[in-house]
Amino acid sequence: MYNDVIMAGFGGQGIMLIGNLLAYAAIEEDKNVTFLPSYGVEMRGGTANCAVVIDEKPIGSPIVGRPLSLIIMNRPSLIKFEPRMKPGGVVILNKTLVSPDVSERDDIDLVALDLNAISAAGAGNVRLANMVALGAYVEKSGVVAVDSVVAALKHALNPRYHKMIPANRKALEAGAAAVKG
Amino acid sequence: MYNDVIMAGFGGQGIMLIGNLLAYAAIEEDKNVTFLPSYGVEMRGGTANCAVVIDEKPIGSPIVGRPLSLIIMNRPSLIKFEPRMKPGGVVILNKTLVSPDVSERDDIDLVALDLNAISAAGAGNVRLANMVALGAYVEKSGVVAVDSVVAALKHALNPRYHKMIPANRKALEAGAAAVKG
Amino acid sequence: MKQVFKRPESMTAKPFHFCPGCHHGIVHRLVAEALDYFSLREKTIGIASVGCSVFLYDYFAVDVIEAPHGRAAAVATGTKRVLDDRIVFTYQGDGDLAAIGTSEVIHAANRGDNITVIFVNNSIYGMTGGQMAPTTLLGQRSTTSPYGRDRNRDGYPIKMTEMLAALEGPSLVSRVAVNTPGNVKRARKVIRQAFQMQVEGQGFSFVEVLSTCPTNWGMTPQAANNRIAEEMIPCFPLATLKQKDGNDVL
Amino acid sequence: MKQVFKRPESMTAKPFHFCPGCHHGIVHRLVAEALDYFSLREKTIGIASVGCSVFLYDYFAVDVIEAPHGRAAAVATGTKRVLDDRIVFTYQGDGDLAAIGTSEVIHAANRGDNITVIFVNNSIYGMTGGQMAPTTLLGQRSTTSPYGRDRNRDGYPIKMTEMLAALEGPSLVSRVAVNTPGNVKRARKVIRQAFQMQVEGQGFSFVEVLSTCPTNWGMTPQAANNRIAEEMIPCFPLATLKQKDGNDVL
Amino acid sequence: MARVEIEIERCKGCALCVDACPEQVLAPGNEINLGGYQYVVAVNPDDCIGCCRCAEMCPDVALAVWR
Amino acid sequence: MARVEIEIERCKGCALCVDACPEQVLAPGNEINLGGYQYVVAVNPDDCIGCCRCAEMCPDVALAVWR
Amino acid sequence: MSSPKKVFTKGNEAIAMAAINAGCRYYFGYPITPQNEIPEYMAAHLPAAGGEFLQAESEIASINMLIGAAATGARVMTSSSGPGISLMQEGFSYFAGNELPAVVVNMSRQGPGLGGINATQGDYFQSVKGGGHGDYKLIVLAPHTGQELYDLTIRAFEIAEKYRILTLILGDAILGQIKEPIVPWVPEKTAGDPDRDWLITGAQGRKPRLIKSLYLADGEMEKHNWHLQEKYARIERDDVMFEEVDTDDAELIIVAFGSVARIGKSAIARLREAGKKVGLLRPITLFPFPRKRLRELGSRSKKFLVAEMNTGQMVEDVKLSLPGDCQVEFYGRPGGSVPTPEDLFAVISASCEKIQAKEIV
Amino acid sequence: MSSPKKVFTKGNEAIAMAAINAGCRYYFGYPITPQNEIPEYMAAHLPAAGGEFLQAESEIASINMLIGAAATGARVMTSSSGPGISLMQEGFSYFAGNELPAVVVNMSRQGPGLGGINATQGDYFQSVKGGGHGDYKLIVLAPHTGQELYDLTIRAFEIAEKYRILTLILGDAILGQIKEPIVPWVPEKTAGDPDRDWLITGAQGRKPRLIKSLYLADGEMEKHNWHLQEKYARIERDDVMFEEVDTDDAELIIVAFGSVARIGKSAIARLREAGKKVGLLRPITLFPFPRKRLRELGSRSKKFLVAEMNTGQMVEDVKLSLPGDCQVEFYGRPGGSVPTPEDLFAVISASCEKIQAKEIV
Ligand SMILES: Cc1ncc(C[n+]2csc(CCOP(=O)(O)OP(=O)(O)O)c2C)c(N)n1
Ligand SMILES: Cc1ncc(C[n+]2csc(CCOP(=O)(O)OP(=O)(O)O)c2C)c(N)n1
Ligand code: SF4
Ligand code: SF4
Ligand code: SF4
Ligand code: SF4
Ligand code: SF4
Ligand code: SF4
Ligand SMILES: [Mg+2]
Ligand SMILES: [Mg+2]
Repeated sequence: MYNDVIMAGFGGQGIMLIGNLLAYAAIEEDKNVTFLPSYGVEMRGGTANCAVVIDEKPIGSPIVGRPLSLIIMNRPSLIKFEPRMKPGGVVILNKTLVSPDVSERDDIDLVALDLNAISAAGAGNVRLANMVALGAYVEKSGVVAVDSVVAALKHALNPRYHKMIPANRKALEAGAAAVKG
Repeated sequence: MYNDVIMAGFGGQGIMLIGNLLAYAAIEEDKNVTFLPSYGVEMRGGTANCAVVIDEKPIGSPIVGRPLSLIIMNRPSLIKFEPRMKPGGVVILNKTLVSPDVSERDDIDLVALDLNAISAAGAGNVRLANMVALGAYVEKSGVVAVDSVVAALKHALNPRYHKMIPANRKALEAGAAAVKG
Repeated sequence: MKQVFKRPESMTAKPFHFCPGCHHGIVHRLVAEALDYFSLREKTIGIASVGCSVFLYDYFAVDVIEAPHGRAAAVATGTKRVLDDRIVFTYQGDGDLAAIGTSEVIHAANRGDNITVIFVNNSIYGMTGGQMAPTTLLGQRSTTSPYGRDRNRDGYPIKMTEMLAALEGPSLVSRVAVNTPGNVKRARKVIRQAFQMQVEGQGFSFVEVLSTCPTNWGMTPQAANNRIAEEMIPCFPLATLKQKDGNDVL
Repeated sequence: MKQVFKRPESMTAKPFHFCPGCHHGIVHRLVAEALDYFSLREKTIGIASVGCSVFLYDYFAVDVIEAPHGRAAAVATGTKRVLDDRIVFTYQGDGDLAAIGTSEVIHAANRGDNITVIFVNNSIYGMTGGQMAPTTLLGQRSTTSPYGRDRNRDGYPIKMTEMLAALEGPSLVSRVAVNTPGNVKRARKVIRQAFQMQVEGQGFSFVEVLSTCPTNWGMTPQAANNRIAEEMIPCFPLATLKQKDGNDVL
Repeated sequence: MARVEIEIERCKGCALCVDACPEQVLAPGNEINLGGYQYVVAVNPDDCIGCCRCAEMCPDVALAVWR
Repeated sequence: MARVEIEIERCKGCALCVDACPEQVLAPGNEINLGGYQYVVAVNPDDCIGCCRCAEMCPDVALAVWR
Repeated sequence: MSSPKKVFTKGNEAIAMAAINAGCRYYFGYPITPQNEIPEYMAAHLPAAGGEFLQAESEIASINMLIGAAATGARVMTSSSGPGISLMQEGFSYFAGNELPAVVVNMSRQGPGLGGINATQGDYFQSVKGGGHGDYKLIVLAPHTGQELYDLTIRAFEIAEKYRILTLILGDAILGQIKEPIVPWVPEKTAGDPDRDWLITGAQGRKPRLIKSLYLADGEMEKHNWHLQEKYARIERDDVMFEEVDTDDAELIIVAFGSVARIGKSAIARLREAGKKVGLLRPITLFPFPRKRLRELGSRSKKFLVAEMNTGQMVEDVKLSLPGDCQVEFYGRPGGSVPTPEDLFAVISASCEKIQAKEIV
Repeated sequence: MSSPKKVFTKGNEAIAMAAINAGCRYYFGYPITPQNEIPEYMAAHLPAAGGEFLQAESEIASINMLIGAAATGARVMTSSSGPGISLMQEGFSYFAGNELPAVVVNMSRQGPGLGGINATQGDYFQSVKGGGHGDYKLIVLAPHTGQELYDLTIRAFEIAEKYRILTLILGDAILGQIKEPIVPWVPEKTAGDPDRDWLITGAQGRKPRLIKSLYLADGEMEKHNWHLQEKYARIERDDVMFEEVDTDDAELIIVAFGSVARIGKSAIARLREAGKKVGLLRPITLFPFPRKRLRELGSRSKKFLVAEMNTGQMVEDVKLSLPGDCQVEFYGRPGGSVPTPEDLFAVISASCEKIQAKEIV
């Protein structure tokens, strides 16, 4: 089934990493996928975003005009992307940095999570908020299995950080757990 | 009446000067005229040529594909331009350097003159062969009056050489005389 | 108490877009201070180059022309030839000035064009993401010299200051750094001199400023700052290599 | 009797198109002699530039690539990087090398590209009919400096040899002249050295040859020849400014 | 009698000022500003001697000094 | 026992060789070659010492020397 | 062929990878966004492949180094974008005059001027009409997916060599920056024939050779020009590439290339679901342009919509190709504003409405 | 206006003279044949006019000096040919993005590559389609006589200023080198309005100003592009120039510009004498192209012959302009081979024969 998501936040919040990871997870499941990062001057000034499209069929547009889902890690990103969402879409919101009150849409499914706290609690490390967010999104959307994401970690992570795979896995699972209930 | 001429020879034989002079003479007579020199790399390797078109009506093409007349100062120029001539055209040929035997056309009017000798005799100066040739051409073709050419000398010659005007005049007249008989 | 340090008036209030710890900000400030010092703001025209400093116009309260990559010196020449009573300066990175713009700066210098060139050498292409510059140090890794700059393949860090000093045209050719408060003070003085030369009509003035790029060097701001003293200055010695005195002026 | 002077074998029989007395012909011959000396003809690739020497290929019995105006050094770099066991040389005028091609020659030199550059400085644009070159002398008239080169407007005769000598890349940087039989002999030696450097893999070698352009100087061949000693050499001193010895080779 | 002032929204937390200060007046803070940067704070404001070393080194013109 | 030979069609009459010859062997001629140039001639061929100074200076490689 | 394993690859890297697998061993280039991953990949991987990556001091140096290297017969490449490609126009013209083969990638950015780096197609004219001086053509390939970037890069080297021509791969920031799974492969021939009779290698045991574009004798340059035109005519006859989607019964045919065509495919799929008879012609070679195929299509379908990320460039070639009685509409988004599938859906729907309205009348 | 005295002047000098009389006081340029008389004249005469001639170190420096000078509002100019114009393409694109006025002369030479310097029209595409990156236009003027070189140079300065656009004068070696009598004149306004609100002069007593072409905010660059297009549309509406000869009853209309049109006039005069109904449309502005007028002519005359000194460039714009039922033939001579009046007479006659043959059938 067709699915798309835009992920956005500050540079340094690991946006590109979880975008890539999701793409690798789709490949694990033999799905088609495109990953389109923001680039160049857009990257200066500290913001970053990417669009991931997953489908069983060949992918037409890798550009996502009206996203089905968002992972939002900071305030400017919510302001920029929320208005473009399709009605009924899912937003995973980093409540640690952005108050849900900033949201202006009532026709979407806003999932506000204290990502830092969940990360600290679930993975023993406050810096895996991005993985928590991805875990939550994957669980909520069902676009791929959380296990596929975990299996994809070894492709998406630089071998230097493979020793961090267990912690990442825990963060992903903590994110999934946070939206399961 | 429409008239055109191509003048050609070695660099240094004063081709451009007589081309210009003829043009100024046409202006003296209030005719339209275009002067188109060869240029650039063509000039290296020592050859030079120009085309002059004179008409009472506005001049269309300044390019002369099939010349009505030629002033030919050296051998390569005869070989290059003679074949393009219109039948019946006039060629003033510098016999001092080119034997008339080089000519291959019998449908043209070949006027072979020992320009250096005429120049020496008429103007007391072997270096005015170009003026002799122009005088001969003007007389023969009637395109402008020889007097107009003489009058134009002050425009065409650098003021530094104005003291040479009398000698040039003599050379022009000697050329005209040579074809008059 | 009196305010002893504040933002220069030739500078706007807009915060810089530069990365944390990037020396571009210090150099911007020093140039603005020099304009303030001689009260030049209202008669100055800045020529922005393409590189991380492309947004010059956001930060300087002066008229600005954005030059194509590498061509700032030629653009400055064009402007100055028409408006010879205005102050014209370029602000260029090492990719901009020492690679694609080599010819333009050398000929502006050789003509002795009465402009001021501020050359920010951070030994890397900052804006485009960390490629090798002509000033990249031997052995330095960059995205296009992933195994380190190799002198057999890539040649040597190019010394623009030394080369320009070999010409007769320039009035001032100097290299400074801004890695310590002391060096900042010295740089301030030289940059001020550079503009003074132009005000006095002495011709082309050129200041190379050794600068950091923590982002593309892959270093913390402090480590990057330390690298200036440890690696950059040994390769690019600080010195004023050429300075005309008043007598040289026609 | 034995023939003690004849046309070098690296040269074709075709007569030059140069104007009477033009030094280009002498320089052509010296380059051909150097190729003969090291038996390089069959492994040499010449890069022709745009200027009066554009017809290089008519006179040298070697493979030739015609470069766009000013870009001979870059073309040579491309060729040499692929065929590093061949001998690659460029032959460029002062408009070609010191104006439009400034950047290309400087960066080839700075990279230490293992090529030989013959730079014929006749202080004028010959082929295009006598316009001012960057090397035109102060006060010299040309079709684009009809009142004489003015240092305030046009700057100074540019000294490529001095500038290149300020770089670390080159192995040989020298300026010679061919205005007397003695100078021709010295020039022969330096040009030979330049090719030797390349044969030995020592990197970039550069020879500037002061040269006449009787046609565009508006002088007889003899007067032009005399001008070399009287005006050109005083401005562009003959010297080898840089020469690596074998120990510098890696 | 000297004082340093930090313009919080200009500060990028690079800490070049921290290293430059001879009196350890400044230190990295814990708060994040709107740009997402952990800005610097004056931990020993009263020790400031107004030498401006911090401001000279600040790439973001985030510091003002009174003396 | 030396000899200089002039390749007439290469000579452009620049006379640089004339100035270079220590023995006044060469001089501008009166004839014109196919290129239109007044080529140089050996007026004192027997004085040639084979020093090659003429040939070194000839921009048109029009001279050959035997010794 | 290597194994058909998929690798998740950025578009720019797909090009670089394909180039190396096609036998390209020399790369000369100057950084510019959004194509820096090409030189960066080359810098990292060419040494191990026995080749050489050289960062030039400028785009002008790059294209001229390419001339020097191409003349030896080696497979060589450079890449750039917008302003950098403009600076290469003199070099492109020399490549054409010299008849040298090489591959150049233009991951275009917005113009005019410094512009920005979002995806755009404003360089169509420059690419196909010749931005340099004189009458000449490049072969211009316009991929639309990561896999096609890979495949066409290999094709680019082959066709450049076949015709001694400069082949341009025209992409944009989307294609350069997108990551998707691709299947790399290695072509059979990864080097040109070493015996080609024009290679500059040093005149050992043979007559000297010459690469030049200066022709001065009377009529010589005209002859050279007609010789080039004859070559271009052969290319137009033999090497046109295009893709068609649902054109068989289409009442409206969209003509689009590159990223717009890809986005258009999404829109068309949805329009077909909604029962609209729309199809797509996607030129893969912009020169040679699929003129013949368009003429054929135009004898049946009478309505065409050209969609480009510019203010209307390829639309001229479409009009020149179609029979006089076809209607051609244009939808353009210049300056880096990328049309979304929704945008295209709306625009195409509007065109369809008009057709139906006309049919009812 | 000065007195209508005729001066016998070389084409290139006519341009330079007109430029100075139009108020141009700054010239930056680099030598190249066949246009060197322009810089040479400027070098000789600008100082006395209180201006400055500067020989740049390259064409790239020239066009960028022009940017710096044009930004001050001064009337400025450069000139070059073929390869030099190609090198300016990045600069042209910046001029368009920056919206700066200036005049550039291209006395074109043959391409591709180094080519030669005989007259040619191979740079039509480069001039009118935009050889640089991005969507932009120059105004392109195509004079055909010495007097027109003079007149259009003055026009070029005025129209460049009117639209803040770069205006290109496209000539060739014939036009540059020809000498003929012309009547010089001085226009009324020889300087731009010093109060234009974009001039870069130093921010004295006003807000700082900025000349740039970088637009990064979402949609800003698209807006800028449409703004430029809107300007180009105004130019197409208001500033088309062309000349017609004997088109009223023409069964065959020749379309030609510059030197070819002039040579064509000779041929047409002779054809009319021979009773052939032929006419000439000569576009004077190549952009804006006389599209509307061609469409009108095409509703009556059905046969057109486009003659160019290239392999077929303007012919595309002619086809795009004419109604679908017109027949368009092409006669081309690339690479510096100039058609003589006799050549054109023959070609046009042959076309006429075909028309008559058809009529008889
Ligand atoms: C003609 C052209 N080529 C390349 C670029 C891409 N480009 C933009 S900035 C830059 C180099 C930046 O490096 P530098 O000049 O050192 O400035 P920094 O960012 O390091 O301050 C390059 C190559 C361009 N904009 N235009
Ligand atoms: C891009 C470009 N610009 C300009 C020219 C015209 N041009 C040809 S040769 C030349 C300069 C010749 O002078 P120089 O290099 O000194 O050589 P010389 O003829 O004096 O030996 C110029 C400007 C050109 N061919 N290409
Ligand atoms: S990339 Fe480097 S040079 Fe650019 S702003 Fe960041 S630190 Fe400074
Ligand atoms: S123009 Fe000058 S440089 Fe050229 S061949 Fe003649 S004398 Fe030599
Ligand atoms: S002014 Fe001096 S003492 Fe005060 S904070 Fe700054 S560096 Fe420290
Ligand atoms: S130097 Fe400036 S930007 Fe850096 S931490 Fe200190 S105040 Fe903040
Ligand atoms: S070889 Fe010597 S002596 Fe003989 S002609 Fe030549 S210069 Fe004179
Ligand atoms: S130097 Fe050579 S070309 Fe000149 S006159 Fe002597 S032989 Fe002839
Ligand atoms: Mg830098
Ligand atoms: Mg020269």
